[in-house]
Amino acid sequence: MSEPGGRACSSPLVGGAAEPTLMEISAPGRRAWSLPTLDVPERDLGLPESATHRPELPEVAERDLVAHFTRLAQRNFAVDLGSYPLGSCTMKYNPKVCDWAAEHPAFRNLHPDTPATLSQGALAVLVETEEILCTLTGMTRATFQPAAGAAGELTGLLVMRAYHDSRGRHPSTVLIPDSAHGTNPASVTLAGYRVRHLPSDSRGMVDLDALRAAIDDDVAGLMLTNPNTLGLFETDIVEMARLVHAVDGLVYYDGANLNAILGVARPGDMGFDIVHSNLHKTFATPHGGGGPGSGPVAVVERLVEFLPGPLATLVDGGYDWVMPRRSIGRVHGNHGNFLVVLRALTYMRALGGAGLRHVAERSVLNARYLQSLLPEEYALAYPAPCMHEFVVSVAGLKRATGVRAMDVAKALLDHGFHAPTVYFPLVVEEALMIEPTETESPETVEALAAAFAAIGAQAVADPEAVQSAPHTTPISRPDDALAARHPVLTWTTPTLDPGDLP
Amino acid sequence: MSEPGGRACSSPLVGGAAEPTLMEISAPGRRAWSLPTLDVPERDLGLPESATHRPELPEVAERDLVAHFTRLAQRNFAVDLGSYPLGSCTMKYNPKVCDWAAEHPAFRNLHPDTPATLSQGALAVLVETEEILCTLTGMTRATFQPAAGAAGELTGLLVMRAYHDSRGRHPSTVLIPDSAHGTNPASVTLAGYRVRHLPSDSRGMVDLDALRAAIDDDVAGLMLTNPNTLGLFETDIVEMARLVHAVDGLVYYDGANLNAILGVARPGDMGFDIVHSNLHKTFATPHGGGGPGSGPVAVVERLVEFLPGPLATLVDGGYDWVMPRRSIGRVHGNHGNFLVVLRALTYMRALGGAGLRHVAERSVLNARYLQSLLPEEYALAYPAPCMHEFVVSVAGLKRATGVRAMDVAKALLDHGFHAPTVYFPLVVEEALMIEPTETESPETVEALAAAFAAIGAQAVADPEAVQSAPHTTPISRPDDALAARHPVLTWTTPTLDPGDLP
Amino acid sequence: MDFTPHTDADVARMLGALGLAESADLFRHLPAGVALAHELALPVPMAELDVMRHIDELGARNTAGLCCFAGGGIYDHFLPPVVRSLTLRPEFVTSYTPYQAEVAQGVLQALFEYQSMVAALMGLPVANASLYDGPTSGLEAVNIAVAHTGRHIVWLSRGVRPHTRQIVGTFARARGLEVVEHPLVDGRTSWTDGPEPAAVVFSQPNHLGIIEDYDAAVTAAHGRAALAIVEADPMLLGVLRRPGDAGCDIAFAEGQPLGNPMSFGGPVLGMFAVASGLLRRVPGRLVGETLDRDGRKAYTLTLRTREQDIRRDKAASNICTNQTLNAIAAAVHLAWLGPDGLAEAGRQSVQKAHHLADLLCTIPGVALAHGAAFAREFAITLPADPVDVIAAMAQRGYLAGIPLGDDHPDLPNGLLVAVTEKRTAADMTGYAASLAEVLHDV
Amino acid sequence: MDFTPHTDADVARMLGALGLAESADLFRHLPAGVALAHELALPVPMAELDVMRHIDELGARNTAGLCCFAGGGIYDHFLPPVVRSLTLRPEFVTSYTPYQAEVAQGVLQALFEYQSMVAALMGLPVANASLYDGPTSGLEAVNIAVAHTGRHIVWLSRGVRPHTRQIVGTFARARGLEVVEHPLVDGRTSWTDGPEPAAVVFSQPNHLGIIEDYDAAVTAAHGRAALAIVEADPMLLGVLRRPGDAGCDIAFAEGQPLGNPMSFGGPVLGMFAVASGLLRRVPGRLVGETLDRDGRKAYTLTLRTREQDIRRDKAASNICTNQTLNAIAAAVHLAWLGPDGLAEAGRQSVQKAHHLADLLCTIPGVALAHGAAFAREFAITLPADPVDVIAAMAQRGYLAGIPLGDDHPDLPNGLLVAVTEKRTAADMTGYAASLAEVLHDV
Ligand SMILES: Cc1ncc(COP(=O)(O)O)c(C=O)c1O
Ligand SMILES: Cc1ncc(COP(=O)(O)O)c(C=O)c1O
Repeated sequence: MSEPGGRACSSPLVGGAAEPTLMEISAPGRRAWSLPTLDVPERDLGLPESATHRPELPEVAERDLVAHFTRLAQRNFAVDLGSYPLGSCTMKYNPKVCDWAAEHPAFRNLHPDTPATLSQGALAVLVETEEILCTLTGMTRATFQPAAGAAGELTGLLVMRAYHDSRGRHPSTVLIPDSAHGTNPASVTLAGYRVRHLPSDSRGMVDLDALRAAIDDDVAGLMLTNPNTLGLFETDIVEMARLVHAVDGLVYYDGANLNAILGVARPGDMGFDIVHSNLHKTFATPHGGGGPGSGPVAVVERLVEFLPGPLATLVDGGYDWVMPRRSIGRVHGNHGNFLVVLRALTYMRALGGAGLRHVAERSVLNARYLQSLLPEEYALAYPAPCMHEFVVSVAGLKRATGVRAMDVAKALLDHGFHAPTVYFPLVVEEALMIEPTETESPETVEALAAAFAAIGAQAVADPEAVQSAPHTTPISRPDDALAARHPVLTWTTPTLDPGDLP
Repeated sequence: MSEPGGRACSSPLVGGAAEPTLMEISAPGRRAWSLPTLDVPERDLGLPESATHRPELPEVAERDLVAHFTRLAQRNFAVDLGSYPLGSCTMKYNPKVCDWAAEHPAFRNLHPDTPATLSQGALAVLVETEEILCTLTGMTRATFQPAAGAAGELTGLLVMRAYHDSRGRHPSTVLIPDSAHGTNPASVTLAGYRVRHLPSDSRGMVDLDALRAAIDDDVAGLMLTNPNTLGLFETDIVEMARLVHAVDGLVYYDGANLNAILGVARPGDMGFDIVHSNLHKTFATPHGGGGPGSGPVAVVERLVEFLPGPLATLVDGGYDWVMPRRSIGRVHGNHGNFLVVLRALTYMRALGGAGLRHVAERSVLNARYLQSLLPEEYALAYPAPCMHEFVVSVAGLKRATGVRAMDVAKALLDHGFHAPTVYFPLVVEEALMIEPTETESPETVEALAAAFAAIGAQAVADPEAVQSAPHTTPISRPDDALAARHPVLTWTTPTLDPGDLP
Repeated sequence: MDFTPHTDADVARMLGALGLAESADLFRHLPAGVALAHELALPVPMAELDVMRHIDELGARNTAGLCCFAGGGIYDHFLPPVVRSLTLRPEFVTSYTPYQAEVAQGVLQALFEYQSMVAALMGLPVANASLYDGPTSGLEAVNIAVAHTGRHIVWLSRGVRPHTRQIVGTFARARGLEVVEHPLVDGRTSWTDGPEPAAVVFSQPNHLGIIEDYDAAVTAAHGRAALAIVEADPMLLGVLRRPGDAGCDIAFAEGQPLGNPMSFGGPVLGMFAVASGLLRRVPGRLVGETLDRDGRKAYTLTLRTREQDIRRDKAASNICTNQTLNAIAAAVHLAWLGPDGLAEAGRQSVQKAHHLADLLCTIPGVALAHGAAFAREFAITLPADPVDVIAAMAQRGYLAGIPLGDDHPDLPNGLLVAVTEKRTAADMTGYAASLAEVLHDV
Repeated sequence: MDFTPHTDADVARMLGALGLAESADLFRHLPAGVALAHELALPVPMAELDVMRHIDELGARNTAGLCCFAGGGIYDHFLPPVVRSLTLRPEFVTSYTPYQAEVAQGVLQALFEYQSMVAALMGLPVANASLYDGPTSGLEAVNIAVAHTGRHIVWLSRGVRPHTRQIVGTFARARGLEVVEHPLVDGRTSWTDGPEPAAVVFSQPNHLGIIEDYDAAVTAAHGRAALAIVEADPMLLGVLRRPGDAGCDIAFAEGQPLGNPMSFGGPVLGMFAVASGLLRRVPGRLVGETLDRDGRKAYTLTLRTREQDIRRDKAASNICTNQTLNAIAAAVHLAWLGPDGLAEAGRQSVQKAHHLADLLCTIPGVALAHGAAFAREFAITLPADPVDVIAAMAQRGYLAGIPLGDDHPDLPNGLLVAVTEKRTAADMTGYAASLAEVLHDV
């Protein structure tokens, strides 16, 4: 092998050598950039605060820049390469026609401060998407400003707060099941509320008695995802909502799991007042390696006046920006992740009502089918019919072999699949949260089950082999403790060497 | 591992499992396609010759189609992944701005029979490119109909033939050096001529005496590439051309190696009458895994009237299609590989005169530099300063270790580089033809030299390791004899199994 | 701008290592008369943004967004974005011919699948990995027939696409082949007798859009021990009989409609399939399945002894670089369509063509040029010069079709009109209304 | 159409294996009142071609191709095609947050390089892997300051981008923070004294394009043991002082101009860098270098205990999904520019802005709103309502700028005009001429 990355020449296709950083392949004076020469008379402006240092950016030729990022891309797994059963993340296939839409010059090159009269198409995109979203969730209006789910949560909670303020009440706690995603409690705190956790009962659902006991005038609201993070539908939801409403609390729907109920059931009908959706999950917009997402927040009629604004609204025949009467104000610098919304609209219009219901049906079918194919090493955390995802515990396997959930996840990578979500929700010991999504074929689901079975068998036969997995990936398990102990966050920090290993 | 390709789920990123064919992942009734429903009244047309069989095409979902081709792409090396020193092929970096141009809707969606008055931009592209090409080669006019180099050769030879016909002469032989590329003799035969081979002399150039001896009235012309396929500049070219012209023969320039002399020397000044260029080499248009290319043919004034047509021509202020007076006729269904020409124009205009000369300077510099860095196992076939590429012989290495040129080429793949051209030209024993191109940095050239050195050393230390290379690629060496003995050219033929191995 | 990474320091360092002072020293061995003494008169270098502006300006000189009713081999079918996304993977775009199979399994398998699908499409056992385009594929087919039969006469239907006929002509003149053209009677070929040909060549449907009689052509060929060669419209192979099913020996096609935009006619691709007896005469590349040293399935270029780099002056074809990337695009599109999508696209094109034909025939002075059954393209006669009509229709946003007069003197005012599944009822109503106006004005 | 692979046969087989009869059985356990009894009133499914036509129609309702002189954080800089080509690699686009480092080295290393380049750009030691956008990054910065100082007052320059001020306001109301706005005097912030703040927040250049006095702001902060927080224009960091060099503790930026099209304002990205002392308060993801079990260099998400999924209700920020793909685009663009390209793009933008300002000030009734030095954006006062002027200018093909009146009552007819290196001398001459006409007409 030539040296790692072969100084901008070797390829992960062959041997998977590491890739040097851009700084390592940088050479003084080398360049990719070109700009037209200045075509106005230049003059000395003598501006204040002019630069004192030259930012140390890499200097590379376009050829090496391209090779670098092309090789980096080949060091990454993705939905386009294979199945990605990452629970709670809904890693479904992202249709290419949506990429086409997001590249559309009429939207891509549009400045956000273009007057509404000159950007009617863009406003129409927002209004059309809002209508579909509200129909699916049973809400009245929605804002697209939140850039992701967590931003949606905070926005929804600020709406909740504005609602209570408007009624002269100042309740201070928000109820959250112990199985909730981390962003929920974090958002609650940021919104100035206290979190009160609700335990799950033996069914893996919110313990109704515990909820009854927790309900009082200090309760601002309840935050819930349904199906919950165990993949179970909260069958008491209507009663739960009634209890919260009885003390004038609001019920918030975390839409991360909306995929399971599209066209089948609506948060609005369950009694929810505020609903955020993750377009980057349910509506097939790609995750982009971690973002951008889009977390629109939809609300019932009586909360519309508090929504962030302005909202694209039909005003005598044309679209215009309208600020809700008692808006909490802005939560994004512009109109949210607009091109992500455009992708979602493209997807929604392609599927239509029938296709959207198919999403729920097939995602639940795939999850149930996969669950039915798994051997007993993968014990269902709660024995109930799952929705679009399910959580198994390998606590038994761990006791028998020492092989943990993380080991199983890593071993799966060697089989050509992405790992499921591990150790979430926290209420399940050695949890594996598995979500096949509706875009995988039955054959893929069967191959996935076969891989789980093979790993289960190997865990018994040769636990060490599973504990040392993965073996065929570009790197083996990274030392996270070392990374935290010696943070190397930029290439100006000296890099680590094996001497730093414990 | 789950089964090969994991039935449309595993990824070559991890483990490099084979990929099933589309037919293997096909399932009856599965589909990616959608079309609007017919919006005109349907009727029974009772057409004759209607289908009797349903073509057995695969039936796959878009999700699996995307995963399939994405995984296939990851099983392929490419310029964008690393250095590709494939002699005679000029595998330089293909700028992304040229991709942008080739995607331009104004050209991409243009029908070839659009009247000239409605496609002035497209004709302008051809005229602009023709002017630059003629300036670089010293010719008068050019046709873009030939779709690749070989098509250019045949076209040029038909022009040669038309020229002789027009003078009532019917010479029958075309002279070609023994170092010529295979397409040269093949084209000569197709054009109805006989090939007469010229030996190379001790310098690796055409033997001038042999040429003198070969010259007679039956000589229609001489076909040559300069620098020749050994990477050497034919210094006697002016005299050679004089000799051929003396018997009213024409001199043909195979432009495969034009890269080395851009802006430095011109075929026209050397006495060439007909010049084909490979836009997919010299002018950075990508090879596309084997095509499309573009092999425009340019000629001197007295041959213009014989060119294929029509030619885009400036006719009082506008562009129009004009048929040369005594044209040999059409050689392509439309206007040639137009979008490839558009890419080339984009490249030519970006570089301009200065940049184009840089191409020659840097490509020769890189070749000379690489040659100077190679250890003595890689003996120069002919000790002379090379141009943009050079040919070494590992005959010595073979005698000493049994390691052949092909083994060295395969071993290079394990180092993350593409292999050089092997066993060409035929005049050199155990030939490796190496062309780094101008778009590789000195560091990459040095890494390439280091890899050659490492292989040379390994050949001595452990010849078997080199002879069994490559070891890190998706497959090891394929059995070509088996493929020829049992041709399996479609997926309807039963596939081979290890039992078929000798 | 250029794309060489070298800085001045790099160049100095490298020249120094070679004992040279300046770049010009690299070329000192060139003879005096040959090395350029002066700079060439070439355009100045441009920044990337300027180049893009220049290309935009050139593009703006084409009349934009004409609703396309022109065909003649190149058609405006619906191309789903997924075709572009997958075909333009840089690993496909920037690799060379897959000579090093160990690092080219991607291109090789894609071509193997392309070959398999083209064979299935044509109903023939073998297809190659693509040729330049439809018309030049016709020439390769004729070459096979000449070599296979040792005869020098070629029967060519007048209904074969004119460009194909011209290319065969160009080549026949050089090779001393005799081309006998067989006339059309009411738009269909009538095969009159004559000296024994190497091949009988026709198009299905023919250039006028009319459906030829397969059996007549195949009998004309086989009755004389000649090869039956057909140029097929690939988009119609879900609705019309496949060449193999009709007994043809060689089928070729302009493959553009599958996977490739119109591209002003190039790059497109030639699809080429033959009966098994002709396997070893197939021009161009063939990808075959084999096993690697470890017994794993692998793909490789095979039967290479047919090719120019080995056979040299004995080679039956000189093709080297072909249209691989276009073939991959065709493979992706074919897999996207599947058998049902292909049939539906063909069915809709044919239905819509007949709908438009009816609309146009209601216009005074406009009539179908022939009575014979057509598929998705048809010839009409106009009461005015088609060239003027096309210009006037363009003003109204339509590319009306292709004038037939040059190629068919019997149809001086003939216009060839093509319809694809992409044209809507509204497009066609608009086309008919505009044509009526235009004809009224002239 | 939908994108589920399942055929009816697949569904039947799978349901059968589960002992179910029909898809509806999958939802039988949903309570009666909850399971929908009726079909929702949603649009009908569309074929891909129809969807594309629909998006085209929507797009056509935007006024196309306006020559852009609007800025305010989102700018029309030159984006080389290579940025799009590399960023849109499906391996980047369709992967999730890189929690499984073994199969995510591509995204992780790209983000590590992004962090390194943003740190270099800001002149600060640490940058995170992106936040939602510039304005929301300002909110995260304020949160750090509040947590770090335990104070509840925030000094906000009136020159900070209005949307940033509004977002801080939205949040301050909920969290009971007191926001003290500091006025602009001739366009520059004057820091008046007052109770001790957690942070002093300003923009460089400010929303009116004017270059603020770094030392005044930093002294105002550090003199009161508050954090100095600056919103920087990333495209100017090759020509203006870097926040770190000026002593700022936190720098954030609207990163759109680097690598991302205007996109109607989203997705864009928030760039975020801090002084070393604040490392453990940084919101969002951080990629760190480490070693794998075999001692090879590897990248991984690090210092995760800061994040919501671990710290839950104690977390200082709730961000999870960020703008990774936009950050990768920024990294590619920054590497394409390098230090010299960045400086040149900034220099040209500034030079051209001053050129246009001069042209406009020759128009009767038009004047610069302030005397203070500006960079690449400036405020002018018009003799007419900017809203009407913008509408009239659009008719002539220009997006003239952004009206200032709503945010700056002292500038009722103020117009904010931005210039990038992409605008040509001709664009500017045309803009000035059109503005003169427009003002003459109104
Ligand atoms: C249940 C749940 N809630 C909220 C979120 C947060 O969404 P985002 O990452 O878009 O901020 C997620 C995302 O992982 C989730 O799974
Ligand atoms: C010297 C030489 N001549 C001719 C050709 C044929 O060109 P093409 O492959 O474009 O037909 C080549 C291509 O490899 C070549 O190297």
